Amino acid sequence: MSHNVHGHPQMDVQVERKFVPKVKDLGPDVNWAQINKDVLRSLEKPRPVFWIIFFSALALFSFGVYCEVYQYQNGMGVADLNNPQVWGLYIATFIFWIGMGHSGTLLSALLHIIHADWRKPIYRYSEAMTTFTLLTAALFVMVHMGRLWEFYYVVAYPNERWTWPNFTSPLVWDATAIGTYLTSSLLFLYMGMIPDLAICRDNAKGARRALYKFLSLGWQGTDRQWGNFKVAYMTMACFLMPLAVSVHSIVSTDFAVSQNPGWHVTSFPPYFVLGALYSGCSGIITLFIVLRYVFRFEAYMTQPILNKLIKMTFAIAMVWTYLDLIEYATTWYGSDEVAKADLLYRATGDYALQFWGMIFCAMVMPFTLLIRYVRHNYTVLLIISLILNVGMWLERFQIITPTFAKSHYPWTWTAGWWPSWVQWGIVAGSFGWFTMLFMLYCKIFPSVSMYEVKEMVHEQNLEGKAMAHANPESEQAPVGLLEGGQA
Amino acid sequence: MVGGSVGYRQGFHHVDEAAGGYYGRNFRMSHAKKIFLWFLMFWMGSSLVLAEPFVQGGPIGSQTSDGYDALGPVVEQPIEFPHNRHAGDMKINCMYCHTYARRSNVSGIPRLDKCMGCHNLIEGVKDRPRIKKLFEYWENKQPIPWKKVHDLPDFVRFNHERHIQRFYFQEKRPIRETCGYCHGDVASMTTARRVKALSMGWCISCHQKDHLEKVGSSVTSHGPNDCWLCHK
Amino acid sequence: MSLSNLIQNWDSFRKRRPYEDQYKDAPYKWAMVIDLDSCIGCNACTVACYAENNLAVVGKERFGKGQAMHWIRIERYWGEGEALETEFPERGAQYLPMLCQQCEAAPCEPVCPVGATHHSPDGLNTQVYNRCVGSRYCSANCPYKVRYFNWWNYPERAWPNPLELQLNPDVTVRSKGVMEKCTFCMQRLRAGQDKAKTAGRLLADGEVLTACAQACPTSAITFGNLADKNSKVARMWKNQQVDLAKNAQDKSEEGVRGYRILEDLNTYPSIVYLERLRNFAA
Amino acid sequence: MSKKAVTLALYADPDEAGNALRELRDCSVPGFKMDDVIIKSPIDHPELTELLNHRPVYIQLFTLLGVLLGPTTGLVLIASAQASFIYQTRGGRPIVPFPPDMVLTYELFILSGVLMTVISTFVAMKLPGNRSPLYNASVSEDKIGILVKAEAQNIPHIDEILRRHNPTEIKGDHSR
Amino acid sequence: MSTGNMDRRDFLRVLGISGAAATLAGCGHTSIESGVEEVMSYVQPQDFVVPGIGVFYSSTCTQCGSGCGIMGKVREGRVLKLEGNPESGISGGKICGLGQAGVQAHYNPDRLHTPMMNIEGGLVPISWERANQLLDEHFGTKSSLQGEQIAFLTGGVSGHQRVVLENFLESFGSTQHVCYDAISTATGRAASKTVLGAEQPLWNFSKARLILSFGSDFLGNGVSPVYMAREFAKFRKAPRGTLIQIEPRMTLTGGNADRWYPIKPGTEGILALGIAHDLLQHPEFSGKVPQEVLDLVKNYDRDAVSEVTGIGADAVRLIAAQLWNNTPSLVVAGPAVEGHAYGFSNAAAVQLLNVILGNRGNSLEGQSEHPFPQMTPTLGSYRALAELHKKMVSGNCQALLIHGTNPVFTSPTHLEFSEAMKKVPFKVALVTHIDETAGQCDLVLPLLSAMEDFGTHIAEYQPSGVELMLQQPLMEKLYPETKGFGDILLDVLKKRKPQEYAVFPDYYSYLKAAVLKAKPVFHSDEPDEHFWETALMNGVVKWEGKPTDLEAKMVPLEVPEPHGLTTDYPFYFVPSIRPDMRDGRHAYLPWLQESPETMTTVVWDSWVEIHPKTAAQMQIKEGDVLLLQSATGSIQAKAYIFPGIQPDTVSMPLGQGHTQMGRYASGVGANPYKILDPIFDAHTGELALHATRVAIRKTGENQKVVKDEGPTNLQNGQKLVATLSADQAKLAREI
Repeated sequence: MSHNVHGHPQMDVQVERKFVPKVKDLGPDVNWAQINKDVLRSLEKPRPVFWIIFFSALALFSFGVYCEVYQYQNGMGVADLNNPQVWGLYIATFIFWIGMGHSGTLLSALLHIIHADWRKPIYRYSEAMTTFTLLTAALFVMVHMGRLWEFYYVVAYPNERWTWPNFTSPLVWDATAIGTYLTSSLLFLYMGMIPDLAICRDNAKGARRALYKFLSLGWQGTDRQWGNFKVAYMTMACFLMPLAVSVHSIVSTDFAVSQNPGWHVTSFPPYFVLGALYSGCSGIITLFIVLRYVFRFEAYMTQPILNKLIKMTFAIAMVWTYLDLIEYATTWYGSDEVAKADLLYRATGDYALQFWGMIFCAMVMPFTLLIRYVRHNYTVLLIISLILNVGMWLERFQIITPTFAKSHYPWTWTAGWWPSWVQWGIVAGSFGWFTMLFMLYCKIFPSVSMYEVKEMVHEQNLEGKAMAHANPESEQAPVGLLEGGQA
Repeated sequence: MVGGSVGYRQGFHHVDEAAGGYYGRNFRMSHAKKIFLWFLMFWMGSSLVLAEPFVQGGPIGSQTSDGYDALGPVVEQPIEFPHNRHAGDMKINCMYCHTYARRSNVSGIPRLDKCMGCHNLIEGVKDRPRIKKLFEYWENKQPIPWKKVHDLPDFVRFNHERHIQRFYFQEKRPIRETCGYCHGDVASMTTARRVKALSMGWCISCHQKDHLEKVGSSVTSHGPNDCWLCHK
Repeated sequence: MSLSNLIQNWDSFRKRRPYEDQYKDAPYKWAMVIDLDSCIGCNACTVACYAENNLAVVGKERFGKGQAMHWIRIERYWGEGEALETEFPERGAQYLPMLCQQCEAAPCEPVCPVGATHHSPDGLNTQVYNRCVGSRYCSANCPYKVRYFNWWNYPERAWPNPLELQLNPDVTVRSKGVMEKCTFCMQRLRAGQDKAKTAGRLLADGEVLTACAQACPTSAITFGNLADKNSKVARMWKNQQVDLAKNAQDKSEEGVRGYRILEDLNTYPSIVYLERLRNFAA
Repeated sequence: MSKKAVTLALYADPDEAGNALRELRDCSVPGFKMDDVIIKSPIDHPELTELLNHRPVYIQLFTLLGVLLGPTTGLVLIASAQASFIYQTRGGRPIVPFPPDMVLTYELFILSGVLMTVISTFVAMKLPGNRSPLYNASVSEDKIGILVKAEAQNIPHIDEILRRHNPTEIKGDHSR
Repeated sequence: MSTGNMDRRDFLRVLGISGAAATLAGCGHTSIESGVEEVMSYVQPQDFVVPGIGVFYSSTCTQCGSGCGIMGKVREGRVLKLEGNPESGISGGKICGLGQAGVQAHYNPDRLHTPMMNIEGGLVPISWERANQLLDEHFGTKSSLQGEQIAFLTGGVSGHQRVVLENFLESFGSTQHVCYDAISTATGRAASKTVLGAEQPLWNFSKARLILSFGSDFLGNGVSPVYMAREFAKFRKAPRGTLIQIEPRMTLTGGNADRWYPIKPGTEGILALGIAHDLLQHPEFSGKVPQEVLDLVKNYDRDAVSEVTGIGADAVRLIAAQLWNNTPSLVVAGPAVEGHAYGFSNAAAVQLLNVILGNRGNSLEGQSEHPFPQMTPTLGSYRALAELHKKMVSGNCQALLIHGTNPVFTSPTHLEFSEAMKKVPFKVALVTHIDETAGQCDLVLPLLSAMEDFGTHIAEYQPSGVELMLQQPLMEKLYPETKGFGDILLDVLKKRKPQEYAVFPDYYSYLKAAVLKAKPVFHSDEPDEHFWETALMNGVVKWEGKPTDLEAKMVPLEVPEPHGLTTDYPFYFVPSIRPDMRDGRHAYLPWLQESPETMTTVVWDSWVEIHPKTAAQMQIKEGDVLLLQSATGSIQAKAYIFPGIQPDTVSMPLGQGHTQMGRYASGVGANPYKILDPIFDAHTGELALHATRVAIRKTGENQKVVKDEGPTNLQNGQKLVATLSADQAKLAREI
């Protein structure tokens, strides 16, 4: 059991870099002290615009809370749900939020396992995003429940009534999977943040210092701590990757194990996982641009990293598109007439606008990412990343509503069912809640991993040194470095 | 303890113990103790859930999880009926008054003329205040507004008939045991008080026991456990 | 104890239902036959169900939102295809009393997170109101859409005094947030079974009827015990060549008109419908 | 043999720190062992850690324990809960059906793995509350600290070795 | 009052036992604390009363006039549910939805619980002393009212209520028992009487092989729907009979037809004569048919008939052939046939088919003789109301008592009944809830509900012999201030004729004495008490009778064409009768409001049914609010696209549009009575319900039609209601 599993054999690097002067993810000679300074600056007292946005989000959230209280007191009827349309926006948005979380894990765990170092400056906030989207999604499970006050019936614990939850229910799998995922990603986020919390501790005063002191658990960066830390972090990453895949597969079983047309599809698990990664990646792009702008993280969130992120998003979008299309194809060429009718209904019925909206936003829009201008214009990119997510939300709406509207039983079909303001209010409130949490997070915790950026710089320096040693000319050619960014 | 069993880094301990507090505080709790504390907190938290403060049936203490030994509150009744006189001293069979128990879901309160049937003839106690009250109700032809002591939630059906038929008539158990299993030793009380939990787990704990299938047979089975047996 | 239970009864825990003769030794398996040729669509069953089972009247607005609470509903179809073939419905309307099919392999059962719905020993698909947390998954998964959710707190306003005096004390009044469904008038069955058990016998055929079957003026609904091979229902099932544990029936005889609705979804319903007849010569 | 005194040298350059370590390794201070050296650094420096004696990491053993025990006990618990559940949901499925139980077991496998990893890591890292007398905030910024424990009389010797490699600072706690 | 009755009352007392009163707590958080709920027991109950176990009491359903025997399930003093009484030959243990809702009429939150008096245009509660004082003033011994000055307006009444009522009138020397039914069958009865010799013959479904129904909804709202439905179910068993229904708007019965034909409203008689024309071609008839009939039928050949009725010539031939091949058959006519200016002729022409086909004595027989003619049900008619109206307007009517009918709501606008009511100085309503008519009365007396009162009933349609149906209280009265109908009248009678009535302390004792007096008629030699107890227990006393012979004759009657459509009023207007709402008297029962109307599945509303073709032509979509304009007036309702209607016809259900009938009825839908044109049957003078012509205008508004049906009413290829050809089924082999 080696303690330096992450180590780079330097000789390989030498050979590889000899003839291919590669665009570096970070600029040369980024000062370590500067990293601390830059990142810690983001924790300083916020500007007024922060509070404006924060309180808007709070207001939105409060409205959501109001809607939920209203619903709690009067019954689910205020949401205009009805007999076939039993789930509505709650479950649709629940899947949306769960999905959003997956890319944080992708960036932090999968890319960590495969030593894709460009993840380092951006994984921290994406992982935070994962945690908060999961918290938001968990809210929807509660909001959706008809008898919220009896939620503890779903929890498996020996009790006075001698009852257990029903382990065959996908909802119980969901609860377990989400619980596991939330626990694990929270621990993963926290674990990865401990060295940074120590930095914060060393630089903070007063109450904040007490907080960081408590949270950093006395981290000192000793060799043993680092050694164990690296192993543990890698081990957790190895757990998190299959976990993330399983979570959204399990969410997909909520639908795939049921009899309903449009849901009873074998390709649902991968389709859901890819959809989750897709919406998560575009969410990360959105936050990338926002954080980069707000905290002036140009030195760390560089164009080369963004380029990689966009490429990954595009690739995922394409796989997702493929899976979506084969889902339609299998339905279309299959013999399930009801499912076929349901598919037709999606494309031509009451929710055709949403369907084609989804096709446009989530299948067509990704192609704009191929345009260099789009990749380099942050405003446009921000808008596109938001559009992609709108598309993904519409996709979730598409899964739920038309299936209920036109299921097996013709008598209970619904025409033009539409959610009430309460549902919209709660959905809007969830965005407020997420924004609030994320903004608070950004002001309390470093949203860029300082120690890992340092590692990155360190390794770049090592590589540079090695290259300079082997091939002195290449030193002068950092082509495209920091384009559109730092300078 | 976990810390102890892991103890593979003795070398460091000394430094750390020698360290005092870098932050100026002397934090001397041992590692093992801390982990123990965490476990303690976890255990307390989970036992809190187990204690079910949320469950219907009132606060903890009004019923015990095993269903025994918590004498319920005294209930003000319109007439303080002395069960101890009737069932205790005079050894009247419970079903003499609670006559519906063997043929209906509810055991029922005895009809007023049942009381009168005897008390009309018992001259000696007619001047007692409780009996006077009884006569008052009778003369006004008013039913007595008794308060319910053994109350079940409205979504629960309990069938007295089946239990009485089974345990009293088939298995020939003494009546005080049969009724007292749920109602406690009413013969020692004046007005009845709840003794047993009457909670779901308490019901099930009995239905899970092995009972003889038929009287005299050696085949046993547990009581029925269909949800709809009790839930309506 | 649970572990020993697991080991002792492993075989029965691994048994997948329905299987042939699963009710052979069982005292009861409730089932129904509904003769669509007899059903005249008069709604007597519907109202009887409201009366027996404390169903809430939801009012116009909520009915319009699709929040009606009828456990049995009379569906009226004009045709079997996707369009009415003739200008007028020349062969009359097609009435279908639709209630919970009490499926043997009910899609609603495995998906309930808390097990509020499960399969009773006498073959009913139960719903325990107080266990329900209101995830509505069962309704989402029910192909017949015969589960009804309490979107509102009906006890508050559906029975203004003294209407509440009519409520059946044997049936819970459901409050907001729980799912409810046809129970085959479980309270009647329970009372009857208890009586029979005290008398040391089984329920006789026709001794207990559901409210709908009892009211039905044309006796289109036959209710009974399928486990009793001599009951009317069992004989009708056999006569119509419908087997509880099959998802595709072998119909060897001509003119047999029993079928189960959406049988191909492998739900194994406990209600057999008899095809409607029409004299096409007229 | 108790080692009461400690000294800490801070280096800006990892190479210099490496040289210092090498020299420490080769030095012949009586009673001094490489085990007494602790590196404190803002990032992991495997190339420096290599210079210390091999310090094994046992976390994955515990992870293994977790992934073995967690799912097995979980599966048994789930199956026995299903078996002794008062109401046994069927819906056409066996009472103890494998596919759903496998899903849950899988989640428990990961959960117990993660939890065991985290717990064992904290134990191994002696967190929380592992505080050392000689800590300098700059090791969380950009300096590499080499902390050496030694008997008080040997400290000057070690300091001298450390000082040879251009440390930015050396501080020690020689009082005890 | 006997002691037995005393016990009974005690038993009927509502008790708060085992959560009965607290059932509403529901499955949420209910109290299980000790000492919160009360549990009571009876003082002196009968031995069979066991708490927690329901006891069934027999009674009679009064929701419609069919006289079904019912049983009320009583527990802890509350009646919980009604079932059919198997002892009753009419209900045979079955019950319809309307009957089930009887408990809601009883527990209705809008029940009237005190006497009310009109003071300055509004009803205010008063005490019974005041009410009695008012009654005494007008109807007491000092009353100056006499003869025709006093009138009693009722719906259908039968049994001893009718006897008491008529004795009450008689004590004033009045015979003015006016019986009004908004859905009168008087025309049909008259036609039947003329042709078949009986107003309501017995229909032997069991003997018929084919039923040809001209707009008769005998399964939904005929003379005895539950009995007819039971018989119809037998008719549908092997050998399966065929039902052919011809009507402009598909009724519940039409929905069950093997073949349904839409016909232009009012031309049914012409079609019947056309069928007769076809039938009489058969050589068997030569020389057996009166020449007048042959002459009459001669002009109605297939093509001519087809042109007028809109039914194809082939269809006419086919129907005739079916009738010929399936004997005995049964031809019945319903309101759709009768409600025209020549409704009588229409109906008579239809009945003529029965005579031609020789159904008399086979599928048609006369009802048995009646031992109690004074107790037979009074059958309402519009003409009776019109005549009363004349008297009211002329000022001859000084006091009017109203019970069981609601003319202000159901009379057409042109009658101006509420204006006429203002001319009557003293109007008393005896009701259980305030409706539009009671709202205009001077004194409103709260009646016991049907679940609280004693009574006897005799149904109009007696399938075999005569059944005297007993009605008895199923629970103690909910409101102490309410009083029985019989008791109120008896109180007045006791004052007016003390020598005859003073012996009866209450209506119960009167009833008991009266029934016991009739004991010899039932050939019973049981002791009185036993006879009475048995009668109450069974809920019915049967008088064996035999079906009588019918004196049918072939009466030739000219059937003119109905007046056609004009450009101003281009649609026939057919008010449809809902089986549960009837003329609107049940609109205050929430179960019925929420019960989807079978053909359309619409709830809580009125609607206009339009054929899809017509709707497409006029670009009308479902939910478009339409203005229905007749020569008399206009109403608005939402459009409902309905394939089961003749394309030139629009239809609207009766019974909704109440303004004053409690929370469940008020403000729901619109009242089609108010646009009916003043067209009357030429022979009987009855209002022609189906003769109005209307124009439709879109108001531009569109509202959601609240219905159970979804966006489709087709099965979309799923096997939901499969249909099999009748000749393929092996019904005889079935169980």
